[in-house]
Formats: sequence, structure tokens, C-alpha cells
Amino acid sequence: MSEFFSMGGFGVFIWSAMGVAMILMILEVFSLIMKRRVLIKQIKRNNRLNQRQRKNQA
Amino acid sequence: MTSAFWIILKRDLLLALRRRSEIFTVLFFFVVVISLFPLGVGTEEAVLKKIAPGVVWIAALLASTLALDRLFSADYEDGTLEKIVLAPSFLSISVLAKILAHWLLTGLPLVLISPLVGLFYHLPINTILVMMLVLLIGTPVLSMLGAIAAALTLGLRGGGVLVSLLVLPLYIPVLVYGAGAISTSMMQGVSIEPYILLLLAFSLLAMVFSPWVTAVALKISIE
Amino acid sequence: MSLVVNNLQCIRGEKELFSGLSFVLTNKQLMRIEGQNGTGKTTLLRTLCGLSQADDGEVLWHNLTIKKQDEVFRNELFYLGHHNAIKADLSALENLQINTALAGASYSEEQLLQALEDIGLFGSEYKSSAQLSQGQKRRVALAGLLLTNAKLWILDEPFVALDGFAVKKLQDVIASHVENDGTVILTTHQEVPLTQGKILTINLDQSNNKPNRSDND
Amino acid sequence: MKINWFKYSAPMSFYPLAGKLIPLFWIAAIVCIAGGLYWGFFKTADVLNDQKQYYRIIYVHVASAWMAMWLYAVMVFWAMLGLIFNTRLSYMLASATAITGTVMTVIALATGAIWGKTSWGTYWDWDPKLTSFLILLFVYIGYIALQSAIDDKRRSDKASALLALVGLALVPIIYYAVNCPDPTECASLHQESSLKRVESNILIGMLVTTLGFWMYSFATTLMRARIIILERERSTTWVSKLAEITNSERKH
Repeated sequence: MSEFFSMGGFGVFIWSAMGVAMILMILEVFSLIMKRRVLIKQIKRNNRLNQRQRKNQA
Repeated sequence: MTSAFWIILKRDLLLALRRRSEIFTVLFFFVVVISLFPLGVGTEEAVLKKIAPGVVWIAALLASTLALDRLFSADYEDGTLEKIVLAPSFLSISVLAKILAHWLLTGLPLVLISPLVGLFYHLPINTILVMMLVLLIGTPVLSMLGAIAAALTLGLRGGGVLVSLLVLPLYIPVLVYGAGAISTSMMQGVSIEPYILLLLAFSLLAMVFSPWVTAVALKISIE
Repeated sequence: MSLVVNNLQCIRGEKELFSGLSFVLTNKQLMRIEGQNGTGKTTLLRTLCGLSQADDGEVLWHNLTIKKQDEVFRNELFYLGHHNAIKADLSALENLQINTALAGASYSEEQLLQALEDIGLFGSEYKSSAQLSQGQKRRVALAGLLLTNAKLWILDEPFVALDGFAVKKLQDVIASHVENDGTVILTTHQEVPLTQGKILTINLDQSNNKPNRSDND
Repeated sequence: MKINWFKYSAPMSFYPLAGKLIPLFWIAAIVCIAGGLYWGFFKTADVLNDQKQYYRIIYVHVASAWMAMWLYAVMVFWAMLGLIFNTRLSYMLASATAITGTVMTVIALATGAIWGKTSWGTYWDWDPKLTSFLILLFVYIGYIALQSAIDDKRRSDKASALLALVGLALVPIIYYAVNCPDPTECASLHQESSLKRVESNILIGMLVTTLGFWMYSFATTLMRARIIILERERSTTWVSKLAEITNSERKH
């Protein structure tokens, strides 16, 4: 097992390359999910405000 | 048709003449940058000779971008740009006039003062001549590519920094071959002709496409 | 000779400024565009000039969309925007000369000086424009109207910053242009009395206050 | 079956369609990346012995590098479509593609540097390929910077699209310049296509991983496009009627 991870002495390089790629990709997806969540919350809040305004006007 | 070209060219030169400080600011910026390098990297003659081609071009790139921000923004702010767009002539011709004026005011002075670099960096006479020649061919490309970026960033907050960010990567070919020609001229028995031809090709290509693209960008930006 | 506007729509940001705007304007007609701030008066004028692109609809001049006949149209158009296109480093005379030349016409120095005198700038012709007041700069820009041969004048708030004398003068100039088979479109709060011709009015206020924009593109 | 493409060029129709496609692309991406790497790590022992183990970096490196270049082409394609037909969705897709492209370029540069340390003993070398990618990164960043500097969406869409086109026109020249700083030597320098020299066994892992990265790019681009649509169309009635907007907050 450890032999597999050491990759003939190149393990640090190989796994850090894989790690960098994976971290960047996960970060991108994570930021997309967060952005969407925040945005949907904002739109909901706006809609609620609009509805209340319309009710008050009526 | 050509009248708009001459009107704009004459007007820009007249304006610059009335406000000479702007020309000199760019020129002094260039001189300051090239005199900072020896202070930073040491004054050894061999080192200076080696870095001179790169230094002169990088200083020229920076000086040229410095003035780009004002290329269209002054006309944009006072409404003249709308007049130019609505003038009954091709916008790209008017743009070419603006670019030519910009080069005459910021590019040409650099060519003329560049022998000073030769003096500072202990360059031989024929290298100085080559340097002037490649600057003469290369700096118009800087003005022409820069005009596109200036048109795209017209009227934006922090436009000056953005222009540099957009345009500096596009200057790479001029930097590579411009500096390459100067370095090569210091070697024995190597022809600089290929470099000159490539730079000329860039210059021609830029002259054909840049006014047209800049005109499109201006129309997008003033909308 | 006519300006035809068909079903014009303009959206800025998320707001629809106006839509379904249609009208026909021929010679001897003046159109006043009314509306509160932010209702799209300037956008409408700029769209009519071709400076801005409409989101829908078209503007026709001589039965041809203005996109297709740039040169002819721009030769017959005089546009005055919010800004006066005056360079502070040039004199009033130089400014007027360059602006008229850009519009495609060259005039003798006497003609230019006469126009400046007529608009009330006698004595300031050679002054650097930096020394002119806001109203005087506006007058320099308007002096172009005295000289131009353009048929269609599109003027954005031409009376702003002018004093009583200049307002009267400008009213006369506009009236006589309409009288001479011209067409004028302007935004203003100032009445423009005409001796001849017809005044049309468009109010952009009604098309405002729509809570939502339509769903389909 | 006839598909009405114009229908899907409207953000309102595209939004739910993209929503349905995203999970499919995620599944494909995970399967392909996992499969490609599994092949690359466990099925190539015969070719990659101990001295050549570092070669395994190439699966991620090549996949991200190809995607970085390909996504630029995709971005320009949408930008051009936007400029020609003036469809808002094209611009949205162009800007959605740009950020994934940037991420791919960064991955390619980072893994390239690590690869360089193992094979040439230095993290950075001004080798033409690395330099070109650095410049590609600058071009991507310029595009994104211009787009975010312009508040007016119409202008920002068109201006950045034009910049992308200018970049495309200049990239070959820049690439030539960094590859052949000396024009006289360039004519004789003939680079053999690197693909032919790669063992077919490794090639399989490389291609499958690349396919996975491609699927990943589809998924993230569509996700970002949906966010952009929501952002820009937030005041329309169709957005306020969406299920994700109308459902009430989850009770804890």
C-alpha cells in the first residue's frame, strides 16, 4: 500500500498534482453552489418585499 | 471623406501643442524607467549591454500604455466623440487619425530620445541605429493595439490599470522581436533582417485591422 | 422626407424604458419629447441618431433603416447632446470651426464669426473656451445650428443654461428651420412657438411604472 | 424529431433544460475522471516502471491543458454568435465558459510546474509551452476583468466578446513569438507531434480523463450560466414563478 502511495519516490509530486487539480475543481463547484444559494435567497427576499408592497398599496 | 482624417489629426496635434506637459510626462516616464534599471541591477557594463534591449522595449510598452487612457476619454467626456461617431465619414478613418496623432505624440518622441538609452547602457553606434529603427517600426503597433483596449475600457472607473492588463499581453510579439533585433545587432555576422520583416508585418496587419476593430469597440462603448 | 419610427423598444439594465413606440415625422414638424427624469428621453434621442441600439423595432429615414444608410443620414442630421463638444484649450472660433468641419461642411472665417455674433458671443470669439461660462459654451455648440444644412435636428435639452436673449434666439432659429421644411425633435421644458408647421408631443411617463418586463425575448 | 433551437436560445427555456442536463454531466464527469485515473494508475504498470512513475501527472496535466485551450475556442464561439445574432444567451454562455477555462489554465500551469520539477528539476522554466499557458491565463483574466469592470450588461457582453475575438486573432502570433524568439531558427525547428510518441496504454487513460474534464466543464459552465440567468432576469415573472423561488424556506 505505502509502496503504491510513494510511487517510486515521486509520490509527493504526483499526489500534490492530483491534489491541486482536485482542490481547484472542488473550490469552483463549491463557490458555484454558494453563489446560487445566496442569489436565490436574495430573490426570495425581494419577491417577499414586492408582495408586501403590493398588498399595502391595495 | 479624408477631410475628417485631417481635421482630427490637426486638432489633436493642436491640442497637444497647447498642453505640452502631457507629451513630456510620457517622455520623462520613459527616461526615468530606463535610468532606474542600472540602479537596481548594478552598473556593470556587460550586464547593462545584455539587458538594454529588453529594458528599452519594456519602458516603451509602459510609457505607451500610460498615455492610452487619455486617447479617447477626453473626447468621450466632452461629447466630441459623439460628434466624431455621427460625422458623415467612416469612423475607422477618424480612429486612424486619432491613433496616428497618439503615435506622433507618444511613440515618435520615444524613438527620438532612445539614443539616450544607448548612452546610459554603453551600446555601440550601430546598435543604437537599429534600436531607433525597430522602435520606429514597433511603436505604431503599440498605439494601434492599445487603441482597441482604450476603446473597450472607455469611461470605466480604474480604466487606466485595466487598459494595461488587457494590452500588455498583446504586446508580447513586438517585445520579443523588437528586443531580439537589438540583441542580434550586437552579435557579429548575424542578420537582423528577419526581425525587421516580422515587425513590419505586424505593423501592417495592425494598421489594417486595428482602426476597424477600435471603431466597433467605440460604438459598443458609447452606447 | 420623413422619419418613421416603428414599434421601438429600449431596455436599460432591468428596466424597460419604452416599448411599442411608433410615430411618423415629416418636414415642417417639430416633436417635443416629454417625461420625467429617467424615463428614457435621452436614450430615445440617441436611438433615433443611431448612437444607441434599440432592443426591438426600427428607425427609418427616407424609407430605409438608419443602419443601412449611415452616410446620407448622418449628413442630414444635426445632433446636440448633453455635452457641448467644446475643448477648453481651443477658442470659441476654433471649436466652432472644427465641429462644423467634422459635420462635413467648411465655412469661411467670416461666416463662423457672424454665427458667433448672432448667437451673442461677440467679443468672445478668440477667448479660450476655458474662460467661457456654461451658457456661453452652450451657445458655441448652438452656433452650429445657424450654419448647418442638416434637415433633421435632434436636440437634447437645448435651452439648458441659456439666458433670456439666447432662449429667444434659439426659439427663432428652430421656428425658422421648421418653416423652411425642416424637422426638429427635442426634449425641453421650454415652449417653442411656431409661426408655421405642426408640433407633436410624446410623453414617456405613461410607458413607465411597469413592474415587470415581458417574459419573451 | 424537430427541435426548435430558437426556443432554447431564450434564457427562460434554457434555464430548466440546463437544470435537467447538469446531473447527467456530473455523472459522466465523475465516471470518466475516476475511470481514466483508475486506468492510469493501475493498468499502466508495465509501461510506467519506477523511474517513470512521475509520468502519471500527465493524465491531469494534459486533460486540463487541452480543456483550457478548447474552452477558449468555445468561449470565442459563443462570443461570436452573440455579436452576430445579438442573442443574450450566447453572451451568458461565453462568460460562463471563461471562468472554467481560467480554472483549467491554472490547473494546467500548476501541474505543469510539478511535472517540470520531476522531469527537468525546476518548477518553472521559460519553455514555450509553459509561457504560452501563462499568456493564455493573462488573456482569460483580461476578459474576466473587462467584463466585471463594466456595469452595463449590454456593453459588458459586447465589449468582452470583442476582446475575446481580438485575443483569438492575436494568440497564434503570440504563440509564434514565444515559440520562435529567433525567427531564423524557427524554420528548422520541427516539433514532432507529441501524441504519436505516447504509449497507447497511457493515451487511453489520458483521453478518458480528458473526456471527464470536458464533462466537468459542461456541468460547471451550465451551473454558472444558470446563475447568470437568475442574476440578470431576477425581476421577471418567470423567475419569480420558479420552483426554487416559490417553495418556502425549510423548517429546522
